[in-house]
Amino acid sequence: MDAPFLSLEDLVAEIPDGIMLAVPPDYSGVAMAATRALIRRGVKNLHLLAVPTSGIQAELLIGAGAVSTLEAAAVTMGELGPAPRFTALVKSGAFALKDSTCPAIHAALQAAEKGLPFMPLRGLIGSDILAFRPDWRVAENPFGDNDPVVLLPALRPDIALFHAPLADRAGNVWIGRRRELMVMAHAARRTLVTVEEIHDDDLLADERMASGTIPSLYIGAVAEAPRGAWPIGLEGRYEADGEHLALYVRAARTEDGFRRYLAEHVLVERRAA
Amino acid sequence: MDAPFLSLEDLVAEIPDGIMLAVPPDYSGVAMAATRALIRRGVKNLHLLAVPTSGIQAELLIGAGAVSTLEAAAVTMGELGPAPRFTALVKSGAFALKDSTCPAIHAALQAAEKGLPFMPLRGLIGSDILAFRPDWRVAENPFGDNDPVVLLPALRPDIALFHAPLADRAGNVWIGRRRELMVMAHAARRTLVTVEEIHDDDLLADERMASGTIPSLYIGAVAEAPRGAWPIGLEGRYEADGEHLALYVRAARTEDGFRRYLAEHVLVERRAA
Amino acid sequence: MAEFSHTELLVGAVARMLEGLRHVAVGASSPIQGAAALLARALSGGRMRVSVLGSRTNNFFTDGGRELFDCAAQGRIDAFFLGGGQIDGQGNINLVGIGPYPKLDVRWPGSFGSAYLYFLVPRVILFREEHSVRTLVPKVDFISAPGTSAANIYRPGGPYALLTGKALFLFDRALRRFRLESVHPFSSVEDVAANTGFEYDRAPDIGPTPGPPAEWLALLRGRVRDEIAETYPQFAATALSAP
Amino acid sequence: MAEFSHTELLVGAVARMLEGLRHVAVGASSPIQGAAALLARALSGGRMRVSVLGSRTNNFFTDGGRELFDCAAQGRIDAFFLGGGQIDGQGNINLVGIGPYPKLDVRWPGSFGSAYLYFLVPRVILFREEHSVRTLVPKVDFISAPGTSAANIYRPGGPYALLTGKALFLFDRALRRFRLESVHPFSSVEDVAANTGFEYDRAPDIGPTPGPPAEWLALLRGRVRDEIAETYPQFAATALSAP
Repeated sequence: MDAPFLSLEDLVAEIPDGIMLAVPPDYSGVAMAATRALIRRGVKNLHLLAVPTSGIQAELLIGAGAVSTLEAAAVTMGELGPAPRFTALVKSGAFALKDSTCPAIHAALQAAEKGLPFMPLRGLIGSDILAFRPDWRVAENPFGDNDPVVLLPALRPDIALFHAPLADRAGNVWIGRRRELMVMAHAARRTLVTVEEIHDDDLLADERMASGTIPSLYIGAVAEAPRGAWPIGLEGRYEADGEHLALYVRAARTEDGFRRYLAEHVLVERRAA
Repeated sequence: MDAPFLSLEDLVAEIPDGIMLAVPPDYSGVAMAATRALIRRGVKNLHLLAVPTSGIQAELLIGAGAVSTLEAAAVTMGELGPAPRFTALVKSGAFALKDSTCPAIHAALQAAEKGLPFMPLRGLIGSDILAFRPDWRVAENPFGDNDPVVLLPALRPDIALFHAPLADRAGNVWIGRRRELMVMAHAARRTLVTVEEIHDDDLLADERMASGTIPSLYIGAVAEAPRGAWPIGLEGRYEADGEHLALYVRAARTEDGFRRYLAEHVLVERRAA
Repeated sequence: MAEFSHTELLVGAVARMLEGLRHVAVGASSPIQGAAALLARALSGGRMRVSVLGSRTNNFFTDGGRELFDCAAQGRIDAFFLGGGQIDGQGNINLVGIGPYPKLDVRWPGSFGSAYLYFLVPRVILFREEHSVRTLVPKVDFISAPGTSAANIYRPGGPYALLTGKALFLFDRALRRFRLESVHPFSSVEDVAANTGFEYDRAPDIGPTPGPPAEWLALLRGRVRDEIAETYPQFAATALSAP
Repeated sequence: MAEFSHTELLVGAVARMLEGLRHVAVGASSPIQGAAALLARALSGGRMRVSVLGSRTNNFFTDGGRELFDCAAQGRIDAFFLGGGQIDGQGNINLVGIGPYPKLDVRWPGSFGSAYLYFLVPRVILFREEHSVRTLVPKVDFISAPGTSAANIYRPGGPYALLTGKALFLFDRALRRFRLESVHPFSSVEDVAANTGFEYDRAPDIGPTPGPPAEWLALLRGRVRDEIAETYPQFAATALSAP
């Protein structure tokens, strides 16, 4: 049973309000075209899980009022400085923030991937990250002697959403080295993917491609979206559009500026530059 | 710092007596040429960890008296039936056997890969596998309600030994889809690899190859060993030598027959057919 | 009625139990189960996915040896097959050996993934061709994996049926017992009773195990034979040809 | 004495602390640390490995986002770099914000992997160019990662040094305090004292932070500049050129 191919609009129609949505970091393949479509469809109340960090994708969703809970190890515009809507709105309490740390998010997703209720993790003890996470536990290592270790409950996203270079006609998705996308697909109940292009050959038939491929078993639906990560880059394909990202950061310093950006670049469907 | 290239004899000289040695299953890339060299060098007292099963490799090491502890989910000659030396010697108590189950071995190696003291695992409760493993624990899931779960201590092999299709000149090793080899290399203190051939280009420079490559950081040393998995096959390269394996099974039915096999096929160095 | 071999009967009986499932996985050294899964896939009109371990073209796993187990734990495998040197009336299976552990009288290869997959795959079909008081015992000597668990044990999976060379039993998880459903040609209710070492219930309407219909046989001897030949060439050549 | 820029001084000071290590990892947005690691590698005669996150040619990880953390936990990363909006005298770092959490007065991006790597990498070098009472505080408002831990906490790693735009401190894990080791050109012991918000010890022989020798400068402005340009082209073009 292959993954169905959908239009971008039909793909984001599969993302209901109120779900836990997992998204990858900027270096990994961010489904920005789908994110804009999702904001156009007026998505609300997302529990947004950054795996483990996010940038303009979290910015747009937060600024558009689509996020009720954000879980992340960081939200940043990288070299362009702080993420303006995140920074402004987290202080207003517009959404609940679960501050985390990168390996905790990876570990909790792996717990879901393995059908485990929890995963242990070293580190963290004595940090305020841990102090402000009542959902985490500290337990004794039963194989040790007075050796406390943190236990993290599994994070099972309802939907994982990302952008990849290739999918074949059966819905197998090539991610190369970006294995965090595979963990996300294994851990989530459903995975929606946009891709740069459709690959005519079976990705699993070529051993070199197969080793970097998520089998279609884990893929709920695919939409073709050329330059679908824009204005973020896609490794091996195109660089980030630094000029546009700088334009965003300037605009989003104020609520009004953000609204204008949204009206001009998100709410009106337009082809990526 | 690249992994050094050694001769087969120098490679196995790096495997001391008495260590925990992790080896892969027959479908994954078994370093049989190295195993014969290891028996020739007279290795003793191994804690052999099959990840998670083994065949003729465990047979030869057990029969040669090199194994003091065996941990495995199964030892089998596949369609050829029971593994004769394993079956005969396990009853004699010639070595200690830790009966396990495939996912427990994978999970305990992942605990070592993550530097964790233990990993939880579902299943197992009520089995005699668990009843005869005093090194495993049953604990309450702290996120559940009367929900016991098994905790497995990490398995950190001293050395992982396997055979792969390719290594490049820097000692990066291509394993394709055989990711259990990557977990072994991450989990073990040291990894020794034999390869079919040396690849002149940088495996990490080609994104298609990189996604199936273990970086040389994890590789202690590499030896070139064409047909190094013989008489087992190597996926995409050559099939198992069924005739030779059948010859082995017939010979190894008796201790004397096994000794003759050892003298003829192992103790005298010979080129693989 | 179409003519079919004993093997084809067994393949058909397994395939019937896979109808409507989304994903069936087949372990190593399991040609009959593999052929049955591929037959069920052929009959599903593309709705069923089959993973045959040891196959290249019918095995899509790309995350190493752990993926089968992770995939099962995610709830993405609907059916799997297990066997056992001994199987008892509570559905316990023994893949380790006969006698007092660890100094066994007879030693088998080991438990493989059974101690895990039996808990996690909803529909585990036990297959053991030898139907005798030696294999179907009152109580296994070693529990590789238990047939049932206490109510508080996490266990979405467990035994669904036991298929032997003589008969088909379904497992009742509430009663924790097998129930004889049908008997294969050349056996009988009495033959089954004489060769079964454990107690079991009897369905009110025990009939003959139905053979594969002509359409199934055509698929089995054509497309499925070609597909399974990649992994089990000898089986395909000898067991799946018109008689 | 060779002439060098302030940036080259900092790169040299970091590189000196990496001598003899086997594997140094560098996080995102860290051009000075990246250049220092690549310089140390150039000086090691091929014995040091460097992983620069965000680089293609100097990043060999093939197991996804978790690999950096797993690799550190395996003991395969000898040194890493962290920073902090606030750093206090016990080595605690704060990457989250100023004010009472969660309703902060100032919010920063977040803790990234600090709450883990600070525990597991033996030699963590803190780098914060701004040296002021605003950044070097008596007590951080939020502990992203603590500088020290109780004796029973598993912690092979921790702070090794703190390098700022004015000075170099080493961290004494037994005393749980920083010790001023050297002061950069254009600053002074008094300047450091006036701009440091936490108490610290003083080495008996506080001298000027030594600049990079001529051989290092040649490498920095040649091979290392070319290597770092892949990840930080602007930094390579502006900061690593002969004055």
